[in-house]
Formats: sequence, C-alpha cells, structure tokens
Amino acid sequence: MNVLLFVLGFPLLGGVALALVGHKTYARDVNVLFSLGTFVAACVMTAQVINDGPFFVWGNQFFIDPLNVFLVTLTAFVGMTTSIFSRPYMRVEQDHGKMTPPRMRLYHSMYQLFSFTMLLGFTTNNLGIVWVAMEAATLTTVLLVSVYRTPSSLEAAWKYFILCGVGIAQALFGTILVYMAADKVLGAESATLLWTNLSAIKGELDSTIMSLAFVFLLVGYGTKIGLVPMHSWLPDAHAEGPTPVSAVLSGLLLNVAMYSVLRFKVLTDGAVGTQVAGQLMMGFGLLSVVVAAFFLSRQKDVKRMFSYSSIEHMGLITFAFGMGGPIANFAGLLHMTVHSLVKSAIFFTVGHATQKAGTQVMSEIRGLIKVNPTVGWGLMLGAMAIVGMPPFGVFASEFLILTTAMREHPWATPFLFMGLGVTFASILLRVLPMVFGDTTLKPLAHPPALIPVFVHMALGLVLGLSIPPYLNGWYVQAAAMMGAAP
Amino acid sequence: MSALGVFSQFLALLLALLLAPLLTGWVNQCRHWMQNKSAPGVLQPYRALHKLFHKDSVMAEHASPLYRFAPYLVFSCMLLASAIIPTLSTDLPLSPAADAIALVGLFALARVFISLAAMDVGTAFGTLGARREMLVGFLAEPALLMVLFCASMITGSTSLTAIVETLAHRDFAIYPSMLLAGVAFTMVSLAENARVPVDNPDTHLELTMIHEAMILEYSARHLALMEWAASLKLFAYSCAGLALFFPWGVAEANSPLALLLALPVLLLKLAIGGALLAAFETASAKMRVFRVPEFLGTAFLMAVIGLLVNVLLGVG
Amino acid sequence: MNSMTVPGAWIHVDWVLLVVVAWLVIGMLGIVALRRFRFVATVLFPVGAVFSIVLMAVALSAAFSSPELAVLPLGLPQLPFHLRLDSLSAFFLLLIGGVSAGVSAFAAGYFRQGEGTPPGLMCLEYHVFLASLALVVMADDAYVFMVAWETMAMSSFFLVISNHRKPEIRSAGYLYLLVAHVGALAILLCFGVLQANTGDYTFANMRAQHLSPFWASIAFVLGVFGFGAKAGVLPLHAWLPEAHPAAPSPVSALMSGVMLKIALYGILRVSFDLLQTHIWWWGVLLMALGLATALFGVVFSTVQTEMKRLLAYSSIENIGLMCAGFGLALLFLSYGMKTYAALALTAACYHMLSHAFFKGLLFCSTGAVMHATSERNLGKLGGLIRYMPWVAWSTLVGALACAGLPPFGGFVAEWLLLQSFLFTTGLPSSFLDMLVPVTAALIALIAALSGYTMVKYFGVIFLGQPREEKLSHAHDAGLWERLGMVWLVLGCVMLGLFPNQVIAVIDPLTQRLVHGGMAHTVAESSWLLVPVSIERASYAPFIFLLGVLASFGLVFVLVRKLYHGRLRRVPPWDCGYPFQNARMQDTAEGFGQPIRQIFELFFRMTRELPQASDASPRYAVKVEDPLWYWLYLPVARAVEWISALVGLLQQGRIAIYLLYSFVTLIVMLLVVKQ
Amino acid sequence: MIKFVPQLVNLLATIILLLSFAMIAQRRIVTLINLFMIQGAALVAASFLLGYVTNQPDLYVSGALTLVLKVIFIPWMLHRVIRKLNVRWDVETLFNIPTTMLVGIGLVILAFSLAAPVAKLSETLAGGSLGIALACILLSFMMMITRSKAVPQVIGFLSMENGLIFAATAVTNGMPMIVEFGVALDVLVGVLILGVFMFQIREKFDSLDIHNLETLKDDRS
Repeated sequence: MNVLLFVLGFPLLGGVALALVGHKTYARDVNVLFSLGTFVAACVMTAQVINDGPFFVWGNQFFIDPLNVFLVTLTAFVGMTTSIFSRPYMRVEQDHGKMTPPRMRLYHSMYQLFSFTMLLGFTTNNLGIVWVAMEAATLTTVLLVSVYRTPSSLEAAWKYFILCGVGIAQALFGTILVYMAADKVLGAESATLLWTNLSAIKGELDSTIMSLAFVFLLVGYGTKIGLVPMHSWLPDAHAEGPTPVSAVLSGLLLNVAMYSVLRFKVLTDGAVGTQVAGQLMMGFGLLSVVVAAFFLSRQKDVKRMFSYSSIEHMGLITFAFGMGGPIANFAGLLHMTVHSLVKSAIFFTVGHATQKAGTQVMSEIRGLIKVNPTVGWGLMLGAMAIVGMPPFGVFASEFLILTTAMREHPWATPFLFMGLGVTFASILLRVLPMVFGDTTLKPLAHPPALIPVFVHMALGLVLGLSIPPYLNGWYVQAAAMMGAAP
Repeated sequence: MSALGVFSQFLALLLALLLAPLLTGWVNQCRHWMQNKSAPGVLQPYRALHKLFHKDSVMAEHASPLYRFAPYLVFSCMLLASAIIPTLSTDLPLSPAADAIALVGLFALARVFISLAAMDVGTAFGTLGARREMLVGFLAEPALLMVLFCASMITGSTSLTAIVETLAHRDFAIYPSMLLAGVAFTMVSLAENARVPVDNPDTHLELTMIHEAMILEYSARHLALMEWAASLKLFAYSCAGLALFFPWGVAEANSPLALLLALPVLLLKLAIGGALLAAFETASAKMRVFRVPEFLGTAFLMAVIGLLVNVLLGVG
Repeated sequence: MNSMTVPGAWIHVDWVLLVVVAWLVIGMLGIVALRRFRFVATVLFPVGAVFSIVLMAVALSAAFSSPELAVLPLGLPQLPFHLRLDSLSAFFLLLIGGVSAGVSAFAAGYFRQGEGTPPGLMCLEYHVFLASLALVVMADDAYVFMVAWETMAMSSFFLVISNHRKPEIRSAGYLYLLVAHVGALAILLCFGVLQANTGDYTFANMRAQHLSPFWASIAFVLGVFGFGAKAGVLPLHAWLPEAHPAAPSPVSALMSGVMLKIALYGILRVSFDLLQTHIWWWGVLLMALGLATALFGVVFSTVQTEMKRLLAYSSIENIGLMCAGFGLALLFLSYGMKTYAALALTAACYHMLSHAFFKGLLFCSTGAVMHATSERNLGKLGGLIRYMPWVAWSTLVGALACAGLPPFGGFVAEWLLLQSFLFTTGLPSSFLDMLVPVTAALIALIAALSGYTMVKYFGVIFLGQPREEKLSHAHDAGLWERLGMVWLVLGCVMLGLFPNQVIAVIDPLTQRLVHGGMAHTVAESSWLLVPVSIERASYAPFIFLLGVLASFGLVFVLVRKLYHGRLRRVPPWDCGYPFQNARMQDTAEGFGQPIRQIFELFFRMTRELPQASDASPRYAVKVEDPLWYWLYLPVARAVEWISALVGLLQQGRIAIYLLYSFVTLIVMLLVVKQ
Repeated sequence: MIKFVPQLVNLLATIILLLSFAMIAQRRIVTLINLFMIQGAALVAASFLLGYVTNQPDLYVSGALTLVLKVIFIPWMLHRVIRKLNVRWDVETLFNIPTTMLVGIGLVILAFSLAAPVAKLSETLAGGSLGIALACILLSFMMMITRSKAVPQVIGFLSMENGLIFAATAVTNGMPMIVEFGVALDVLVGVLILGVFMFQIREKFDSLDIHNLETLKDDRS
C-alpha cells in the first residue's frame, strides 16, 4: 500500500469521476478537492523521501528520487492552485457563454487526466512509459486547448497536435535506439528500459548509438520544451486555450519535457564521455533565449507575450543544464521551480485582467490598479519577478547562471545579455501601461481568486531570499544526481 | 607672523584702498591726454566718491535685501583680494588663507553677487548686463586660473607669495611660457576691468555696455562702493600682473629696508602700467559683444598653450 | 544579527542594521496606515529622519574603527548575506544618513494628498529605498549587493512614477529602469569575472583572486559600464534628465544627492578594492569619460528652461568631475604615487559629500517652489525672494556651493581637485604629462560654467519681478520643509568651513583604498587646509570668511558713521520708456542664449524664427540631446528591425513549422555524424 | 529456412520503404489509405516472422496489435471519414512530386549512412534494416511537410509510426510489452481525436484544406 498509489490514483480517479459529473456546478469544487488530495499525497511522499531516501515501487517500475519528487510536489501544488484559480475564472467564462456544460465536463476531466499523465511521467522509472506519458499529456492538452471550439483554438490545437506528435515520434525513435544500445549491454531481459539499470551501466553504452539517440530525443522532447526552432506550436497553444490551461502548460508541461531530456542527458554524458550533449543543449538554449526575446518584443497579445517569455526561460534552463556542473544544475533546478510558480501566477493575473478588459490585446488593457489594485500589483510584481528583478527567485538563478557562464563560456554571455535586456525592455514596456495610468476596464461579477497569485509570489520571494534547507537539500542532491560535468 | 608682517599687511591694505582710485584717475588722465581732451584731474575719482557718499540713496521699491548688501560684499571681496596679492612685500600673514585658486574664487564670488544684484530689480538693462558679465566671466576665470597655473607650475606652488618670492629672488631666467601667459593675462584683465575693447567704462550705450548696465540702478553710497570696488579690482589686477611678470622690487620677509624701497618701485610700475593701458585703450576699438567670447577664448587658449610649453620644456 | 568580531557585543554593524530594520518597519507602518495622510506625514517621515541621524552618528564612529563583519541567515544556501562595515562603507553611510535626514524632514512637509500613489505606499517605497541604499554599501558578497542594488532601482522606479497618470512620467520611469537594469546585468557579469570561477561570491574571495590583466580589464570595463549607467556617465546619461523631473522633489533629491553617489561607490569598490591590479589606461579612460560627461552636463544645464532638468544636468556635470577625480587617483595609483592618489581621491570624495548636500538642498527648494507656484518652467517664475525668503536664502547657499564659490563646500572640492591635477606633472609618461594642463583647463572651464548656470537658476527664479500674476501670492515653505532645508544648508556651510575635520573623516577611506592619506598633513595645520606642504598651497576658508565678514561689517559701520544711512524707495528707472512690464526681463532662454551660440555643436537645435510678415511673430528654439538620436534611437530601431525579421519565422503554415523541425533534425544528425 | 529469414525481413523492409515512396507519389487519398494499409500488413508480416524465428511471444502480440490497429481499424476509420467529408483528392501538393522524390532519395542515402555504423553493432537478425526504418521515418516526415490537406498529413504521421514500430521490431526484437501497449493506446486515442478534429475543422472551415489553418501568424496580431 504505497503513497504513490494515491499520488497517481487521485488524479486518475478524478479524471474518471469528472468525466461523469464534470458538467455539474459543484464540479469545480470536486476538481479542487482531487487536486488537493493529490497535493497532500505528494507532500507525504516527499516526507518519505526526505526521511528514508529514494525508493522503488512495484517491481522498480516506479522510482522516486529527490529529483523527481520535488517536481512531483511542485506539479501537484501548481495543479492545485490553478484549480482554485479556475473556479471563478471558468465561472465567468461560462457566463460569457464561451463554455457550455459538456465542455466543462471535458475540461474538468481532462484537467485531472493531464495532471495524472504528468505525475506518471515524473514518477515512472521506465523510459518507455515516460514516452507514453508524454504522448498522453499531449493528447489531453490538445483537448484542453481546443475546448473553446473557436476556429483559432482549433487551429492552435491542430498545430500543437501535429508538431508535438511528430516531435514525440522522434523521441520514440531515440528511445528505441537507447533500448538497442542497452540491449547489447544487458542482454534481452526486459528490464533494459529502466532508468536505474541504465544509469548503472551508462559507461558501457555504445557512444555512437547514444549520441544519435540523444539527437532524436532532444529534437523530440525539445519540441515539447519549446526550444527554438521547434517552438512554433507553443505561443498559439498557450494563447488560444483557457488561461488555467496556459498556466499549467507554461508552468508544468514544459518541466516534464525538460525532466525527460535531463534523464537522457545523464545517460548520454555517461556513454559518450564528451560534452556533446551539453553543447547541443547550450546551443539550443542560447538560440531560444535570443530568438524568443526578439519575438517577445513584437507581441500584442498578452498571453502570446508571456508564452514567448516561457520559451525564453526554458532556453535559459536548457543552457544552464547544458553547462552542467553543480552550480549550473542547481541554478537550472531553482529556475524551473521559480519559473513555474511565477509564470503561472502571472497567467492567473493576466486571466483576470483579460476578463475585465474582454480582450487579450495589451493596448486595450489599461490602468489595472485603478479597477483592481491587487490584480494590478500582482501583475506588476509578477512581471518584475519574471524579468529577473530581485529579491525574487528568478533573479537568484539568473545570477548563478550568468556569473557561471561569464567564466566558463564567455562567448555565450553577449547573447544572454542581449536576450535578457530585450526581454526586460519589451515586457515592462507592455506591462507598465497595462498596470498604471487611466483605466478602460470594468469590474466583474465574481471576485477574482488572488490567493494563488500571492502565494506563488511569496514562494518566489522566499526562494530568492532564503531557500529552506530541506528544499536546498533536494536541489543539491538532484544537481549531484545529474552528475557534475567536467 | 612677525610684527613686520602684520605691519606690511596693513600697509598693503591701506595702500590698495588709497591708491586704487588714484590709479583709475591716472589711467583716465592719460587717456584724455592721448585723445587730446582736457583731463578732469587725477583726483577726480576721490571727488566723485565723496559726492556719492553724501547723496541720499535711491532704491527701487521692490529691491530685495540682497540688492542692498551686494555692494558691501563686493567691496570687501575686492579688499580681501588686494590684501592677499603681494604688492609691497611677500610677507603677508593673510596670504596663506587664500592662494591663487582662492583669489580667482574671490573674484568669481564678487562677480556672481554683482550680477545677482543687477538681476534683482528686474529691469531689462540689469539682466542684460548680468548675462554679459557672466559671459565674460566664464571664459575669463579659467583663463586667469591658467595664467596663475603657468606661474605656479614654474614655481611649484599655488600660494601667491611663494610664487612671487621664487620669481623675484630666484636667479633670473627667461620662461617662454610666461610670455604667452602675460599676453593672456593682459587680455583677461582688459575684459575683467570693463576696458576697451571689451567694454567701455564711460558710455551708457546699451549695445555695448556691460559693467555700467549692471550698476545702472545703484546710486549714492552703494554706487560709490561699487565704483570703488571696481577701481580696487583694477588695482588688484595690475598688482597681480606686476607681481607675476615684473616681480622685482617686491620686498622679502623681514627686511624693512626693502619694504621702504618697494613703495616707489611699485608706484613707478603702476604709473607705467596705467599709461600703457591708456595707450592700448586709445589705440584699439570697441568690439561687438559677440566677438568677446572669441577674444577671451584666445586668451584662454594662450594660457593653456603656456602650460603645455611648461610641460614640454620640463619646467618646475 | 550575529557578528563575527565580538560575539554578543553590540557593534556598529548591528546599529546600522537596526536603522535599516527600523526603516523597513516604518515603511510597513506606512502600508498599514495606507491613507491616513497626517499620520504618515507628521509621524513616520520625521521618525525616519531621526533614524537617519542615528545612522550618521554610527557611521562617524565606524569610520575610525576597524572593519566589522556580519552574516545574516538569508540569501542563497551556500551564500548567506555577508555584510561588512569598513571605512569606505562608513563614509557612504555618513553621506546617506546626513542627506536623508534633511530630505526626510523636508518630505514630511512635502507630500500632499492627491493623485497617484497613496501616501502610505509612498512611505513604504521611500523607506525601502533608504534601506536598500544602506544595504548596498554594507554588502560584502555579490548576491546581497545585487539584491540591494536592484531593490534600490525598483523602489526608486516606483517612487519616480508615483504620479503615474502622466504618460511622460511613466516613460521616464521606464527609461530609467531599463538603463538601470542593463547596467545591473553588466555589473553581474563583472562579478562573474571577479569570482574567477571559484563559485565563491564573497568580496573577500574576490580580493584574494589575482586576475590576468586581460580579465581584470574586462571586469573594470564592465563595472564602469554598469555603475556608470546608474551614475549617469556619458553616454548612458539619458535617463537622468528625464527621471529627476518626473520624480517628486524629495525623491529627486535622494536620487541625485545619494543614489548617484552609491553608483560611484560601486566604481570605487570594484576598481580600487576588489581589483588588485591597476592599469594606467583605466585611469585615463575614467578621466576622459568623466570630463566629457562634466562638460556635456554643464553645457546642457546652462540652456535648460525647466528647473529640475537644469539641476539634473548639473548633477551629470558633478558626477563627471568626481569620475575625473577617480580616474586621476587610479592613474597615480597605477604608478604607485600613493600620496597624490590619496589627494585626488580625497578631492573626489569631498566633492561627493558636498554635492550630496547642496544638490539635495536645491532639489528640495525646487519642490518648495513648485508647491508654492505649481510652476516648474523658469520662464514663468521670478521675484520669489520677496514672497518666500526662507526658500530663497537657503537656495542661495546651495547655488553658491554648486557654483563652486568660496567659502562653501563645492569650492573646497574643486580646490583640492585642481591641486591634485597640478601635481600630475612628474608622471613617468610624457604623454600623460601633456594631458594635465588640458584637463585642468577643462575643469576650470566647467567650474566657471556651473557658476553661470547657478546665477541663471537663482536669478531667474528668485530675483527680478514676478513674470506671472499668480506668483504674487506664493507662500513660503512650511515648518518641516524649512527644517529639512536648514539642515542641508548647515551641511553645506560646515563642509565649506571645516575642511580639515571632514578630510579627517575621509582619510581612513583613502588609507584603505590607496594606502595613503592627508590626515597627517592636515592635522598639524589646524586652521589651514594644507594638502602637501604650506609652501605648495594652502587655503583657510574660516579666515577667508572672517576676512570678508570683517571688512563687510567695518565698511558698513564706517559708511554709516562717516556719512549716513538715508534711503528713499522709488519705482525703478524706466529708461524713459513707461510701458515696461515684467515680461520684458531676460527670459531663461535669453540668459542661456550666448552659451547656446558658443557651444552650438553640442546641441541638436530646431529653431522657429519669426518672419517680417508674421501677424503675431514668435520665436522658439528647441534644444535636444544629440546622443539620443545617435545612440538610443538607433539601438531601438535595430531591435525593432531584428524582431521584424524574426517575426517572419512565425508565419502560420504548419508545413513550414514541420520543415523547421525536419531541417533541425537533419542538421543535428549531420553534426553528430562528424 | 532460417538462413532465408534475414533476406525475407530485408525484403519486407524494402517493401515498406517502397510503399513510403509510393505514398509520397500518390495523390488520391483512397489509394493513399490502401497503401498505408498494405504497409501495415507488411509490418505485421515482418514482426510475425521475426517472432517465429526468435520465438518471442512479445512480437506476436505487437504484431497482432499492429494488425488490429493499422491494418483494420485505422484504414476503416479513415475511409469512413473521407466518405463522410467526401475529400477524395489531394490535388495540389506544396512541392511537385518529382522534386519530392529526389529529395526523398537524398534522405534515404543519409539515413543509410547514419545507420551503417549502428547497424554493424546490432547483432539481431535484421539489424541491417535500421537504416530502412530511419528512411521510412524521414520520408513520412517529408510527406507530412509536402501535403496540404489534413488527411494525408495524418496518414503521413501514422506511417511514421509504422516506421518506428518496424525499427523497434527489427532492431531490438520489440520493446517491452507494457511500452508496446502504451504506444498502441496512444496511437488509438490519437487517431480518434484526430478524427473528431477533422469533423470539427470541417464544420468550422467547411474544408479540410490546412491553408485555412494559417491565421495564427505573428504579424503583430
């Protein structure tokens, strides 16, 4: 009777249950309840890992270690807060007639199934299952993105499906190659896709196959991370779906993809011995940072803009992990965490703002702090945090990344400098008039749910000012687990 | 500070106070002679001052206190200036209190206050004069400073007494830089003392006047103080110039004899200097106000070149 | 707050932290009492001022004591907040405390009910700003430094846009924050170089590293760029004349008086303390930058017609002079001429101190004037000395100090600076020797020009006749405002009259940074300020002042005694033209016009000249900053252009998107195939 | 018999490759679906064969899955879809066919050259056919790029999956069972969702022409 059962069971059950009753009015609260249950279970599991270290579940098909347990908790947490946020939000959407009861049912059940697939992807030890989970996550989110059934949402979903489907297919080929490589070492017994076994013998894996495999995996999962130039689906999907979905997509799904790439990077580094994987990741990371920054600077739609900022941050994280080394890995993990928190918080506020304005076009959203100071300040602080203003955590990780890069890869710093500078300029240029100045907005019937926003911001603040020791313990172990690259 | 020092300090002050109007008078005298006019007499400035002090002061009704005390301040600034410039002796107790840079600062202070006073009443003339005065000042000050630096580079000091002492009693040497500096100094002092070709002390022509425009509103004792301050300024400049470029005859510390000797030498030098000034003024024509910056800019550049020459020849 | 030196004992660091915490608490109280204006104004701000004075006292005693360390249980896990209070920090804490005391008192009377940010929030931002200022100079590792630094930028940014309904104010704040952040990124990279790949970000470690000249130079240049951006050094000055006018006056006073100095503190810390090697061209670079900045600033400030813009440009000028001083000190240091380096550094620090006071004072006075007249355009002011004497006379002191006239602080600073330039002869390289006269000349010119500016500033605002009707019922500043301004006036006067005592405070700093100082020479000559030797140069402001005052009084008394003091008040002489009115006085533009002509090539001017045929002929001239067109707009255009190109990538066709992935895949396969 | 097996597998592999080319060339959607079905059949044959030779029951199972999905269900569904939406022709491709073929040949060469070193290492019977699998994947990728209607794109996507399955089967004698099932499930659900989508797209844009799906550009909108 393992706690993991609950971690995975709650969302799965919730998916089924909400598939039946998701259209009822109380479904929102049911949704929140299941997410809450998941979060509690995740916390318990975390406690276990903290107490008695990593452990296997069910014939080591599942493996819980510091790296994934903290991602699990993060996912469960953001999933919960997002469900809280989506209560009033979706209510308003229903009032505006954008959602109908059957769509609500689809939305709720897919929401739960989506978090199930993510948690599965994190916890499983079988790289094949990782792939399955990723594909399943894609499918569920495709349905979530298209839930409005508007032409643009359909288009976005279609692109999302095709591009990510193809990408995932590459990833599968990569996985097959890895399997092949492992097959030669371990022989034909069926445990050969278990990450633990693989990482045990990563030194002996054939380097040619592994490097080939990593290319496919990076392109494949990189599509889901949103690395330039495979990013094209991301802004559409984030902008056209409901805001809670944008929040979880930006905040969580990208993390899952990143996580799986990391797992494979460890193997590849072990097998190839050279830095090739790291260099590829650094290249993609830099490209994403710079290109996304320039994309950002020309957006008019607020959600598009922040989804580009997600691309930029993912690029930064990829760059950090590409550099490797304890500090950079630490920074990468920290950045993953803070980005999830802050970005989802931003999407929450943006959601309320867009509902008030009745549009996502930034030039028509003005003077939030006149109408609703809390939303306004939430957006302002969120923007400040996401562009890397201390004392928020994003700054902490950017501090470590930049300072490390400056001495280890000086050639990269001009690009980072340019990327970060342009991002800062563009985001604030758009956000300032949205928050300040005279207003054009109207108050709404239902009060916004701002607790999640400020909880997230507070956590981001804590991560910037003083990281709790146990969390730090996680990071350090996880960073070590990813191997201190030479 | 020795008793003699204190004495020579007082002597210098007294001399400045008394001789300043005389010098002005003498220059005017010479100029009238050269222009074939009948001269009012050397003592005319004293009479004018005396008359002015007797008159009732007339003042604009909305003039502020600043306007009232400006003349006193300007006057005392000039007094202090002429107190720290070694005229007779280099043994001046006050001189450590203010070196060359402070001297320039002192002139600047006086200039600022006279301009502010001119702006206070708010007539068109006053502000015009103030602006022109500041225009002259912002180029004249650095030029003067550069001239002094030229000397202090040679003598390795910015304290006036030290400079004069070294220049006067070091064995004679020719410093080409001092030539440039001398020319610059002459131009600056012409501008600073409202002389042709920069300004004309005895016209009230709004196209050209600078100094007169500023004190146009003043009358009686305030005007007297302003005039006296002006002649003190002229005196101070002349003494400074003489001390820098013809320092011979200035007495050293504790040598009463030299002190006695210094007085006639000074008078002689002043007489010649005044005559030359008058001659120059007569010979040259008043220039347009807009050409003043070029004039002073030239002076400034010359002084800087002088400094460069110093460096080049590795003096000091 | 556990301190390392004497565990348990209550040492300076703890006192400073106490002040910081107190400020933060005051800010929080402001949030609690968000809209209770009277409480915020008459209780919170004065209390903050009291703590500023405490800080000042602590800093004074800390300046002479040995460095103290403290470690706060905050920050990154491997990197808690390291704080260090050495003589350098102490000096700047003194500056912060001294100026902020006056400004806070002024602010207590200044902030009014009304538009924009509620007073409580203002109070929070203000005191967070103060606290972050104090923390920056205390920081002893890169992380806490950057945190405090950016907090400073952010809080001041929110203060600047506190009246955010005006779009131009918002854009000013935006420009400010942008430049500040770009600078911060550069500083970050600078620290990245300094930590030399050890992963240890404490300053102690950075001091221990010995970088190759190449890396050291990179660090120096990055540092100068980053901190220069914050200080308003050319060509990154453009935010300054926008942000200062936009901000409320006490905030501009703090930004101009204190924050710019904190930026210079960064330059000092990095180039003198953290970097162990010093290369001569660093000094030359800094000197050139500084002089260019100073000349640019002063020339622009003379032609401004808006009070606060004028002062902002004059701040740029002063910053430039300080940078020149630093550069000279670096030059001397790189040739091991410690005494002269100390002299130059002392001059620069003295200038910082006096500039902090008089510029704070001047900005406060603009605030008072704007409150009294709701007018910031010089062309519409005039004659205020009769309606608001307090403001006028204290402004006069500030203006004289700013013009660098004896016997005020500004003059002492310039005096020392010129002295240190005079000593530059005797540098090993003749090329540098040739540099000296030119630099000295430039400095003299700049000083004179600032005199011009200040006469314009004071004369046009306070003297003459009121140019508008409404001015005649302008009211003088309130009690708190007077208090604050008087405090700052006292600062200016003290700095002017007691240079030796001030230098004694600066001395530990120079001892620490360049291992040389002037204390010994100063100590033996009680009233005289003697940089090196009495033969070389000396200056005694006190005797100077006594001389002037004595002769003043004497003349006054004598005139009264020998003659009389009779006075008649009449209307001024109208030159025989009875229709004169106040509009016929020289305008601000008119006063700046000669400078505009002489330095024409500095400006980007657009003139509108009247025609003979015009029904109502009007003359207008608009003076703009050419750098804006040569540097900033091109960069902006470049970004737009690139982003337009990048935008082509995202053109909607799924086939093309697939093609991207496909090509990427192929290319990477080819890459790994090698 | 055993010694013929590698040749046989390679023969099947070649057939699959041939079919991919055929698909690229083919314009009629119905034929396209049929070709896809045949490809699936060949795949099934290959996996059964390998399963028989290496007597691994897993391969039978996966073969069966493929049979059910790729040979029976999906073609049937696609047929139904196109009948419902009556889209029979995919007249204009983005590039003309011969060019596409040429590029395709280039891709095959690349795939082989990439697979060659890897194939040497593989000691399974049909290790050599890794290159062919890779080629199939790349070809179907290209097909997806070149086709301008939704259905052919989906078919391309599915045939890419075929290539993957073939790779798994031929190179590694099949993935672990659980993975096989997961993959199969995903494919099934994916196809279902795609079907639904096509109807929705059709009803929104009344055509399956993906030129309609180009509104979400980045021209400052």
